[in-house]
Amino acid sequence: MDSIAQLFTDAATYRLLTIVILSIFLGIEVISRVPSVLHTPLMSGANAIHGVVIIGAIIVMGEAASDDYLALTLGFLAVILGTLNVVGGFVVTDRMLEMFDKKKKRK
Amino acid sequence: MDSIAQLFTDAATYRLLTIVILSIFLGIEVISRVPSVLHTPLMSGANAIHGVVIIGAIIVMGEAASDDYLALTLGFLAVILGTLNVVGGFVVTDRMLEMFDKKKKRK
Amino acid sequence: MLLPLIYLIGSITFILGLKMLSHPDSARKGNLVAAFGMTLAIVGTIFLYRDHSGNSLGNYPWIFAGLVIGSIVGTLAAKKVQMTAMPEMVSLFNGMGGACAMLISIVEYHHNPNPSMGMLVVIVLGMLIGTVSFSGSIIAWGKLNGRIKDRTIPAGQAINFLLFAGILTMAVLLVFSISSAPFLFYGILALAALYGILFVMPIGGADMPVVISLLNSFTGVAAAFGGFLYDNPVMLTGGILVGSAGTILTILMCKAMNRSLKNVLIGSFGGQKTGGSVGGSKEQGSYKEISLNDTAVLMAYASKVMIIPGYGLAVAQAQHACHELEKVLEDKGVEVSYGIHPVAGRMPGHMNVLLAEADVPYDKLKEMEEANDQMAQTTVVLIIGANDVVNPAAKEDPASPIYGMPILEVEKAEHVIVNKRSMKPGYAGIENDLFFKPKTSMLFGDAKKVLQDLVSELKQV
Amino acid sequence: MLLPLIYLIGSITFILGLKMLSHPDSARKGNLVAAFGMTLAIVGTIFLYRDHSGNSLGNYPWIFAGLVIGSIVGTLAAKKVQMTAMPEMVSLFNGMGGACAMLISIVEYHHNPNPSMGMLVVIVLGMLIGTVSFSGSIIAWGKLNGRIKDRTIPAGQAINFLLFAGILTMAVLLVFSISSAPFLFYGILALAALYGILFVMPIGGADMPVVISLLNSFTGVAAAFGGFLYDNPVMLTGGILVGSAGTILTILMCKAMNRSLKNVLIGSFGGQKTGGSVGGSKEQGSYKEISLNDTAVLMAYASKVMIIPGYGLAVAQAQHACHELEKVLEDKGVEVSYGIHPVAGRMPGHMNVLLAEADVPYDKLKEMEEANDQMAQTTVVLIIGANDVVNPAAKEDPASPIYGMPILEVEKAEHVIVNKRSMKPGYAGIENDLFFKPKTSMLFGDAKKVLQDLVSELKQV
Ligand SMILES: NC(=O)c1ccc[n+]([C@@H]2O[C@H](COP(=O)([O-])OP(=O)(O)OC[C@H]3O[C@@H](n4cnc5c(N)ncnc54)[C@H](OP(=O)(O)O)[C@@H]3O)[C@@H](O)[C@H]2O)c1
Ligand SMILES: NC(=O)c1ccc[n+]([C@@H]2O[C@H](COP(=O)([O-])OP(=O)(O)OC[C@H]3O[C@@H](n4cnc5c(N)ncnc54)[C@H](OP(=O)(O)O)[C@@H]3O)[C@@H](O)[C@H]2O)c1
Repeated sequence: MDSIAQLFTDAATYRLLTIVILSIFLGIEVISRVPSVLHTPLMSGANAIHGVVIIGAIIVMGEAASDDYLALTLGFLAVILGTLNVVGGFVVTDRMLEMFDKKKKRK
Repeated sequence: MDSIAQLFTDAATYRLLTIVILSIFLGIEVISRVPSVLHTPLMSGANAIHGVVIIGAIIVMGEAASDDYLALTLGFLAVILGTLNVVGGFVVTDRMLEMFDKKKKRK
Repeated sequence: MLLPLIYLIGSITFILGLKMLSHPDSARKGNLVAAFGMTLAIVGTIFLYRDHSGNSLGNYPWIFAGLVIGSIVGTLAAKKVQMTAMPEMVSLFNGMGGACAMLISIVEYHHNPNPSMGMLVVIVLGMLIGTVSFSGSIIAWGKLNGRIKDRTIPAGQAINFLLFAGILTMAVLLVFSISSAPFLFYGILALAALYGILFVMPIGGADMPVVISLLNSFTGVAAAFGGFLYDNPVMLTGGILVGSAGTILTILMCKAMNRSLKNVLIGSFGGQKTGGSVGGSKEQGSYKEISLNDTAVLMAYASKVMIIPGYGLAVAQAQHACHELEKVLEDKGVEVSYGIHPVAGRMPGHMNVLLAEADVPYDKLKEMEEANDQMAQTTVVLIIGANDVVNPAAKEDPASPIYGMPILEVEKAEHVIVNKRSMKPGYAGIENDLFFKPKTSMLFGDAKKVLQDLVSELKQV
Repeated sequence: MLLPLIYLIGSITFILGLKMLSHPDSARKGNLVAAFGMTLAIVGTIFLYRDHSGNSLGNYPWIFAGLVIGSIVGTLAAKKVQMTAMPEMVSLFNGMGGACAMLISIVEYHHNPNPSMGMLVVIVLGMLIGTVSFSGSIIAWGKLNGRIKDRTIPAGQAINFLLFAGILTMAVLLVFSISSAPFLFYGILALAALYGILFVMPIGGADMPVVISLLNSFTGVAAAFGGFLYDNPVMLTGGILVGSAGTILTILMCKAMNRSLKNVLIGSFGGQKTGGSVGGSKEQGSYKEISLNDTAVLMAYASKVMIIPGYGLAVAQAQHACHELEKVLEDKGVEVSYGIHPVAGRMPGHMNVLLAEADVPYDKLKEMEEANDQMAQTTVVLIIGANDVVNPAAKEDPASPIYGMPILEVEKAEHVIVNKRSMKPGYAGIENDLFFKPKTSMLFGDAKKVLQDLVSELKQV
C-alpha cells in the first residue's frame, strides 16, 4: 500500500500511465468494427470483465483484521457484489451468445 | 543501469511485459486494415519509428567517459546511423505520401 | 513471482476475449476465454497474494462464503432471466460492479488515516465513479423493467450542474487536505449517488441500452482506479479496456439509432414525448381494420410475405407462433422472409436472438437494406408489434424526434397489415402515420394469440 | 519528472502516427505526428536524461555532431532518391537502425563486465537481432539496386540451420556464464551477420519488399531490447509497435501477392527461376509486331483504351509521356483509363505514386477488379512495361511459380498491344504466353521513347 505514496512522483507511475494509454487505444481499436447484432452481448461481456474489481474486494477482505468490523462487513458485501458482477455477467453473456450459435448450426 | 539487475526478478518486469503485450496487440490491430497502396509508405514510416533506438545511442554517447575511445567511437557511429534511420525514414515517407496528396487535390 | 504472470495472462485473456467477442464466429468462445482469465486471476489472488510484509491473505471463510453466495445468486439470476429482460439484468450486474468499487474505496479510506494526495485522488475518484455507476445502473434497471417511470425533472440540467459543482468543491477540499472531515467523503458519496439517479431518470426507456453501455464504461474506469490503488496490472488493463471499449460501443449504439450521444443524454426521448404527442394531435385520417379470416386469405394467395417483428413480438413471446405461421405459409408455396431493423426491440440483435430461439432459419432474416430492396416485390408485409421502426415520420417529418433514423419502407409493398393491441404509440412515444395510410390494415390483438389464430385459419384456407 | 511525460507523449504519437499512416486521408499527417514525437523524445533525452547518480549527459559536441551529420546525409539521400529506388532506400535506412542497435549492445557489453543474466540476455538478443537486420538489409539494398545478383546457395537451408545452431550454442554458453570470453560475443556477432546475408541472398528480387518489411520488424524488436536495457518506455513501445505492425504488414504484403511468407522465404522465386525457364523452353508460337503508325490509328479510332502500366514504365520514367498520350487520346474523344494491378512495379502502390507524379487524375486509375470488369468493353489495351501482372500462366498453369496470383485479364479486350524492349521475361523470370496469343501485338522499344513517338503520330492522324 505504501507504494501509493510515491505513486505520483516516480517513474513507475509513468509506466502505469503507459499501460493505461495503450489499453485505451487497444479498447478502441478492438471494438471499432463490431457488427450491430453483437452490441448487446459485447456490452454484457465487457460488463463481466470489469468485474475484475472483485480482486480488490478479495484483497480488502483478506487483509481485514478480525476486529475490523467495517472492513469485514463492507468487504464481504463487496466480494458478493463483485462475484455477482463477474459470474452473472459471464453467464448471461454466454446465454445470449448461445442463441447465435444455435442459429449458425442450422445454417 | 543497476535496475536491470533486478529486471527479471521484480514486479517492474511484469509491468514492462504488460506494456510489451499491449503494444503487440495494438500494432496488430492498428495495421490490420491498411489498404495495399499504403503498404510501402507504412513500412517506411514504421521504419522511421524504430529509429527510436537513437535514444539508446545518445545515452551511450552521453555517458561515455572522455578516455573511453571504444564507447566514444561506436557511440558516435551509432548516433549517426540512428539519425540516418530517423531523419531519412521520415523524409522519404513524407515524399512518398506527398504523391498521394497531390493526387487527391485534383480529385 | 507467479502472481504477476497470472495477472499478465489475465490481461491477455481480456484483450483476446474482447477481440473475439466482436466477431460473430468467435464471440461465445471469447466470453469463455475472458471468464477463464478472470477465474485464474481470482484464484491466483486468493492463494498467492502477499502484502508488503509478505503476509498472505486471511479471512478465507468469509472470502469463500462471499464467492459462493455471489456465484449461486449470479448464476441463477442469469439463467432464469427472460430474453427480453436481459438488458436490465446486465444493468443490474453493472451496478453491482460499481457498488463493489465504491465499497472498496470506503474501506481503504478508513484504513489510511493519513493518505498521500495521489492516493486520496485515486480513492475518491474510484468511489465517486463507482457510486454514480451504481445508482445510475439501478435506476436504469428499474426503468427497463417498468418499476420506475420516465420522469422529466424540472430544471434537471441546472440541478445536475449544481450537484457536479458540489462534488467538485468537496473533492478539492478533501484532496488538498484543506479539510479532512469524513463527512466530506460521505458527502461526496451521497451527492454522487444522487447525481447517478438524476442523470438516468429523465432518459427515455428506448435509449436505456445506450445509457447502460455508458455506465458500463464508468464501472470499468472505477475498476481501473482500484488497479491504481493496489498497483494491480490486471485490474488496470481490464478496467481501462472496458472503459474505452464501452465508450466506443456507446457511440456505435448511438450511431445505429442515428442519434448523437449528447442528444441521447440531454434531449432525451422522455423529454420530447410531449413534442411527439403534439405532432400526433393533428387530425389523423381514420384507419381500417382487417379480420383474421381476410388476413389468412390474403396471405395464403400471396407470392411473397415479409414479416416485420418488433418489440411487441418479444413482449408477447410470440416467436414460436411466428415460426409456425412461416412454416404453414411455406407449405402453401408462399415465400416468407423476415425484415429485421437494427434497433427493433429493446436491444441490438434482439430480433435475431428472439427468432433464433424459435429456430427460424438464419437465411430468412433479411437486414434492413436487403429487406427494403425486396419490399417492392412483396405482396403482404405483416408487421408484428413493431412501430417506430416502420414510422414514415423518420423520413418525412424533420420535426419528429426520430427524424433521420433509417426505417423499413413497408409502403413499397402491396399490402401492409399491422398487428398490435391498440393505437398506442411505441417506445419513442409518437404517433405513426403509417396506420392511417390507405394501404394499411390494422389487425388488433396480442401478437401470440393473433398469430396462433392466423395459423389455424390458414390451415382451413 | 518531465522526461517520463515526454516519453509517454512520444509513445502516443507513435501509436497515433501508425494509426493515421494506415488511412489514405491522414497518412501524411500521421508521419509528421510520429516525427514530432520522435523529435521531442530525442531532445528530451539529450537535455533531461539523468543517470542513477543524477548526472546529466556529457559529450554534447559529439552528440550534436552525430545528429547533424546524420540529419544532413539522411535528408539529402531521402530527397534525392528516385521514386523507383525508394524501397532500397528504406532498406538502407532500416539497416542503419539495426546497426545502431548492434553498436549500442557492443558498448554496453564492454561497460558491464559482470552483468546479471537478465541483462546479458537483453544485450545479446539486441545485438543478435540488430546485426541480422543490418546485414540482411544491406544485402536487400544491394539486390534491389542491382549490385548484388540473385544467387541460390547450395544446401542453403542446411547452412542456415548450422549457423542458427552455432549462434544458439554460443549464446547459451555466454548467458549462463559457462564461458565469458568476449570471443563468444563477437563470434555471435559474426555468425549473425553471416546469417543475415545468407538469409536474404537467395530470395528473389520480386519478393524483396516483403523481406524488407520483415527486417523492418526485426529492427523494431532490436530497438525494444534497447528499451529493456535502459528501462525506457518509449523505446519499448516504439520498437514493439513496429515489430508487431511490421510482422502483420509482411503478412499482408504476402497476401497481396497471393503467396505465403514461408513460400517467400524458402521456395523463393530465385530458386524457381530454373523451373520457370524450363517451362519457357517449350515451343512457343511466334509473335507479331505492330508499327507505331498502326498503333496510333488503332487507338485513335478506338472507343475505349485501357493503359496497363508496369515496372518498365517506372524504369523508363515514362509517366509524363503516358499522361501526354492519355490527353491526346481524350482530345480525340477516346475514353482512357488505367488498369492498376496491386503488385505492378516494385512496391505496392508504385503505379499510383508514379502516375500521380505525372498528374494523372485519380479517377482514371482503376483497381484490378474494376479494370477486369471493364475489359470486355475495351477496344485497345496498351501494356507498357508490364509483364508478370498480365501473365495468363497465373491462371492457367498450376506449375508456374506465379500460379494463383490474380492478374489483369487483358485477353477479354479486343486488341492487346504490348510495349517492352525485348522478349525477355519480367521479374518472376518466366515466359509470358500472352505475347504469343493471336490478339497480341508487340511494340518494341523503350517505353518513354515509344510513348513520345506515339503522341506525335497521333497528332497527325
Ligand atoms: N433495439 C435496440 O437496440 C433499441 C435500444 C433502445 C431503444 N430502442 C428503441 O425501441 C424502439 C423499437 O421499435 P419497435 O418498432 O421494435 O417497437 P416499438 O416502436 O416500441 O413498438 C412496439 C409496439 O408493439 C406493440 N405491442 C406491445 N405489446 C404487444 C403485444 N403483446 N402484442 C402485439 N403488439 C404489442 C405496441 O403497441 P400496442 O401497445 O398498441 O400493442 C407498440 O406500439 C425504437 O424506438 C428504438 O429506437 C431500440
Ligand atoms: N508491386 C509490388 O509490391 C511488388 C513487390 C515485389 C515484387 N513485385 C513483383 O514485380 C513484378 C511486377 O510485375 P510488372 O508486370 O509490373 O513488371 P515485370 O513483370 O517485372 O515486367 C516488367 C517488364 O518491363 C519491361 N521493361 C523494362 N524496362 C523497360 C523500358 N525501359 N521500357 C519498356 N519496357 C521495359 C521488361 O521487359 P524488357 O526487358 O523486354 O523491356 C519487363 O518484362 C511481379 O512479379 C510482382 O510480383 C511487385
